[in-house]
Amino acid sequence: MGIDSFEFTVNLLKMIVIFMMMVQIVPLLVWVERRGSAFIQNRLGPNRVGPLGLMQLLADAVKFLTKQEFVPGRGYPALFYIAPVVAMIPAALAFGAIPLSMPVNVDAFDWLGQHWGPYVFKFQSYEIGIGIVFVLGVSSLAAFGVLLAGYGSNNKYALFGALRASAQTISYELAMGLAIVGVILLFGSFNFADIVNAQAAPLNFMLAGHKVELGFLPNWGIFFQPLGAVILFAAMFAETNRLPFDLPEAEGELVAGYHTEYAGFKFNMFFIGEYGHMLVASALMVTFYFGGYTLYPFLTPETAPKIMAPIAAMFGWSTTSTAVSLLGALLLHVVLLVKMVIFLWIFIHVRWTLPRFRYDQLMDLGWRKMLPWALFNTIATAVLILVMRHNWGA
Amino acid sequence: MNHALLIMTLLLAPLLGFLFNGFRFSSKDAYLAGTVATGAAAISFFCSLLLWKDLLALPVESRVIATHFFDWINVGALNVRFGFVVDQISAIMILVVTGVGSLIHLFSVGYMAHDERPTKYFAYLNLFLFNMLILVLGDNLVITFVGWEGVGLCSYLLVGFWFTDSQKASAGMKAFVTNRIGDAGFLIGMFTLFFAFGTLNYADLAAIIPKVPETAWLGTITIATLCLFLGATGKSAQIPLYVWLPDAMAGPTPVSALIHAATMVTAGVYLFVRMSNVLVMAPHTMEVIAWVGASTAFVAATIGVTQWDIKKILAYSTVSQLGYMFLAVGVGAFTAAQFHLMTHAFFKALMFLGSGSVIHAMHEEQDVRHMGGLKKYLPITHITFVCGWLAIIGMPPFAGFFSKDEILFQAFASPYGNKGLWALGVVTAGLTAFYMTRLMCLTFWGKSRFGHDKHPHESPPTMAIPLIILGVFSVIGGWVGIPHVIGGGVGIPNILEGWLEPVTAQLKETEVSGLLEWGLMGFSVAVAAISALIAYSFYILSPETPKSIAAALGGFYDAVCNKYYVDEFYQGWIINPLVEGSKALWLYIDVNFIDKATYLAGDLVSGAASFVKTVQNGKTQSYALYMALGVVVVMTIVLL
Amino acid sequence: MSQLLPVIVLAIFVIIFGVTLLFLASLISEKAPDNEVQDESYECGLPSDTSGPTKIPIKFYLTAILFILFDIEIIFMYPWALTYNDFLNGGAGVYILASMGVFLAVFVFGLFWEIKSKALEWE
Amino acid sequence: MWEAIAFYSLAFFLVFFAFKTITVPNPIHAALYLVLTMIGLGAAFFNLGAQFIAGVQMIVYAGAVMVLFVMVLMLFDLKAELRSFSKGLFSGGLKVMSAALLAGLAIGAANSSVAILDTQDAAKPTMDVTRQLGILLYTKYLYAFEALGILLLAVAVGVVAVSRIKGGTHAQH
Amino acid sequence: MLSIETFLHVGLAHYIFLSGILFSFGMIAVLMRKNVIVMLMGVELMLNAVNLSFIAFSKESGNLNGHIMVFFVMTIAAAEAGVGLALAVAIYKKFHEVNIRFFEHLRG
Repeated sequence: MGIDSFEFTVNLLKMIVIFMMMVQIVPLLVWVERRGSAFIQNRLGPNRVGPLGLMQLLADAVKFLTKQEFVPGRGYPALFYIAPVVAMIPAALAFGAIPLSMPVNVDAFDWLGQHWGPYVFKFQSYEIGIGIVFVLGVSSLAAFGVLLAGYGSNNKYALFGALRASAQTISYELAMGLAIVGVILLFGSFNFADIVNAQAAPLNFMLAGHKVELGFLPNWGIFFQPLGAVILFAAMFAETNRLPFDLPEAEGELVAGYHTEYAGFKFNMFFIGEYGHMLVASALMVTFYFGGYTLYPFLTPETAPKIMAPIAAMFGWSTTSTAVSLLGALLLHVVLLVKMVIFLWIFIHVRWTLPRFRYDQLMDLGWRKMLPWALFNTIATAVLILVMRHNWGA
Repeated sequence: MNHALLIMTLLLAPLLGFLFNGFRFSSKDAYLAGTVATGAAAISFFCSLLLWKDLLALPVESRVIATHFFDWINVGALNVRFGFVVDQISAIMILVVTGVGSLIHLFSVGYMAHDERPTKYFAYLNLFLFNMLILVLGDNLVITFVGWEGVGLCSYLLVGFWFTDSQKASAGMKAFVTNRIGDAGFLIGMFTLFFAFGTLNYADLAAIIPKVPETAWLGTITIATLCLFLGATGKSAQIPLYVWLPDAMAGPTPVSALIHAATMVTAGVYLFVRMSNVLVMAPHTMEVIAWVGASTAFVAATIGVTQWDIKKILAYSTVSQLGYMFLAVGVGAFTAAQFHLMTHAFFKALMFLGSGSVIHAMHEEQDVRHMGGLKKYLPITHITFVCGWLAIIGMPPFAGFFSKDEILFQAFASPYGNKGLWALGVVTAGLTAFYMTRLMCLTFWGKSRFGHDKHPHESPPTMAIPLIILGVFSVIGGWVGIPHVIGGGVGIPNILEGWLEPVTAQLKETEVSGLLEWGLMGFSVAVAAISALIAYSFYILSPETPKSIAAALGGFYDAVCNKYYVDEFYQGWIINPLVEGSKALWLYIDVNFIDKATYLAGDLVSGAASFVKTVQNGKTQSYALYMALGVVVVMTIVLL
Repeated sequence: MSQLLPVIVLAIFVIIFGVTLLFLASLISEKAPDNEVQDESYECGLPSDTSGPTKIPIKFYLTAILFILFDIEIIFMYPWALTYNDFLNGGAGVYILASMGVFLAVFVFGLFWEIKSKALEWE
Repeated sequence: MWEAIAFYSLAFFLVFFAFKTITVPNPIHAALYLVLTMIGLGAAFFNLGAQFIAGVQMIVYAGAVMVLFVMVLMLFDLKAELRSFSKGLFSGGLKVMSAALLAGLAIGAANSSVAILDTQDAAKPTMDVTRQLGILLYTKYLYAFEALGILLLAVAVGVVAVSRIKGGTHAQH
Repeated sequence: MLSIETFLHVGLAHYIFLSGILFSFGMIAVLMRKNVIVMLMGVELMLNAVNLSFIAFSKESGNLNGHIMVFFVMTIAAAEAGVGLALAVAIYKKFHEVNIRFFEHLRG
């Protein structure tokens, strides 16, 4: 283990901070969702507690904590308790693997009478070589939280909700996986960082063996994979069990789906899981198709430090690379956040505008429309790459 | 192009066609199926053309394209290669088979258009083509036998193609069983050859056998060749096993044309031409073959005179023409046999297809008594049929003339031949001319004898085109073998003879004067012409005469009419005794001894098993346990 | 290991986080009075009838099984997609495309067979 | 040192979960323990440098196969079995014994084969493992790969056929 | 021989040993559990144990054939699980029972 205590501590803190960020975003999103829905439906929404009802979040938290503790009589208490925790894990782990900004270079310094050699801290909980596969693998565990909940609370609505949820999740995983194949074909890497860096460049592609560069556009995946992007985004809706794909909790038929029996903080944890999935989804969308934390030509890992350098000087900090790269990383992180927020808003907006599918329509869409289209997208991508790279005797 | 690849394509094209149609056999789309099947046949034909071209390119003494895909059987001394050889003989054969085959496929598209199982039909047809090619190309007896059986199977399937009619189904059965008898002979012959010479490869046999001349009066080679000849009689419908062929007419007419006239039935002849070098070592066999051939030719011709079913007539004429071929083989005129095989393929296929066209036009009417005067309804069919007719009765310069006269001349002049054979041949030629003319008169000429409910119509082009092509060939097909006495003067070579010379056994030419040859030729032509005229006068000018003659002949005529009661004879003296005898055996021997013995064995085993049985308690997991223990044991052994 | 450790740590942390929250909740919240009615599984107020095994359409399992199969086929495409460019640079583009083409042909056939055989239809 | 700690903790969890898997009476709990075992194995693969395989393990086994298992068990809605093991003391003992023996032999065989194993080309792969895996898979093992495609097709068809037994694909509707 | 080094220096043998143990567990499940589904799980366990040894060997010998094998084994295992469970569901529909004792008709 080539890491010393300082690095270890920083990594640990980083991890916890990122996770907490995810957890804290949930109440915010809830608030946004409620306000947004109100705004869409021409209501006021929560506006009593605190300014703009922002304190509503705390109130909710307190309410959740003080909710009556309840375990269904005939259920399996153990599973019933585990389920919410399990529901949180996949989102958290997946979110941890996605780079939120460029790595921060910390150069050597002396502290506590000890020499701490230069470090490079990734701006993410951990970097896994096979990033995409890891994220897919982890998020494929999401089905279990739901199934456990459904089975733990021995209740037919819950069970049905759970089955529906898992069935729909796995059905859309296929389309999702295939759409991602297109991305991998494009960038030829499993690693998020590589993908993002590849997008921090002018739009370029091979044409008949010659490299074509369009400087005015960033090299974003969306320009190569429009169909894939659409499919992935739609699949993400299904993955997160949100409208218009929220059949598992179709009040009309299933009361509240797999968390019928849940209340209080256990219920809240499912929320955390769901919103965590939303975060992951939007982060993935941004990373795959919209340049991740970069915004060529303005903000790239190269330019960001240069931009931040004067600011660092302004604050009178040492313009050593540490502070600069930290500020630059933060700047890029903001870029990512902005992009993600846009997608989160789309999530919310769609939820409050589109009607719900019928379950057969849902499955129909997943298996018989999106899967073939995703397949087509993959083949087309492969063939196009081959054809365009081949120089026809030119 | 690579020869192995070429041969593979040649073989695989029909096979693939068969698979394609076979897997969608329930489809009713005759045109798709027919197109595919015909295409496959055409591809093979093209391949064989290419092969032939390559063969021409080779020097004369080494004109053979041999390829062997893999060693098929390799047991002790027996080493059977899955090999194929294209030499002068098989080249002609594959050209004929695939050429005539594709034409007949084409014809079938029109003919089977309204059948209810066209796809199955075409699948069978392609399968037959595949097997026939295997038979022809095989470079050893075993491969040939594979094809031999295969074509037998296809013939069975196709003869009984309309199996819903029990009579037709049984006709197929008859064909199959009769062939089995012959096949037994073939097998025994093969075994004998292998036993004696340790190889079944044609080339090796041809190389070895001439070195070991037959000493005994009835030596190995004679026995072997006789057995093979038994097989040939089965496949090629010779006495005593010819009975299946007329019944085989139950199948669709194109099948009769392809299998029972042009290709399969000539397999026997081909076999002996292929093995000519072996055969000449067995003079007795050749004598037998010659006489059997000649008598078959004669008998079949006599029967043919009395038949009323158009296809039956053609069937008997086929039998008798095959007789001619065997006659040629018997007198050592292998070239002539091959030659006649080829021409016969042309004109007999033509006539069968013509008859098919007639039957098609007459709405499945086959009795010539209800035809007549079709000339004006079916012009194309009529013209082409005339070509076939002139060819078969041996009018110069039609194809049949050259081949048949070659045979007759050899029968007269070759060291193996003699006057008797020749006389029989000439009489048969006369009879042939007679009954073919009769057929023409009853079918096409004279006044029409069918009811006014029938409106004959010329066949569609898919059926007409093959007729025309075959018609052309039955005119010019014979010109490849113009004898020296005719062609020599004006410098036309006998192409075929020169072509086949290196591969067939050559007998020392007995010097005969050209005058004699001219004489024989003229005589046979005269005989044919005269009998044709007689027939014409009988059936057109004075239709009463035949009846009176028939009445005059009385019993004999009935006998002939009923095919000399051969079928009844077989039924009564061979089949029934066999059945009865086996019944007796079953009732006595089987029940009393064999069954008892088997029961005893069974009891012993079950008694022994009764206590081992406890192991097999039907519990899955116990079985798994046994397996695990077994693995444990094995691994222990491996490790220690 | 150096790569895997943080993942495990995070997972453990999340679990601890969740458990503590549950624990807190159970401390703070009022205890549930044990009455029969509340222990009934909630069915919109109707008297519950969770008697006998819950009947579930076979569809779910069929879907799951088919998912597994197709999922694996997709997994097989990941290394392909990863190495596609390498093969292209190696000049074996047509080869790799064809080799996956055959696989995809089977895949597509299977997919459309399933669609045709109504195995994927819910109503 | 770290390696050892990592390995032993991992091994402990693996063995523990596997043991629970085969001993707990309630099949659903067994399935859940098996999920944990699978994840642990994924971690082990990851440790051994087979990152992609580890990912596949997560996706295919933990994510797909075990979900299927759990769903099926939910269909059966089984309560804990009173006697979850097949009876028969002698045969039971024999079974355990044979299993242990087989495992021991396997270990022995493997260890003895370690010697034969050529470790001279144990040099660290230059390209990352997954790429090499892909290249190997689509060149050397291409035919096996295609054959697997066919196999999966066959299974897909067969599964539908089986699920049509008695009452078609909708048992209760 | 059995020094502390042997334990601390984790090598191929350790993984082989681990996989052996897992394999035997899976086998015991197959041999002794009555529930068909659990037996299937046992099979999966056995397969995975083998996979582990494959990967270990592959790392030891530095070539990737082991990985490929594991890949294939996983595929086939998944297919096997699919078919097995489909059959189990069919059987359950027929017998309403997953205890293997109830549908062992292997006795000749």
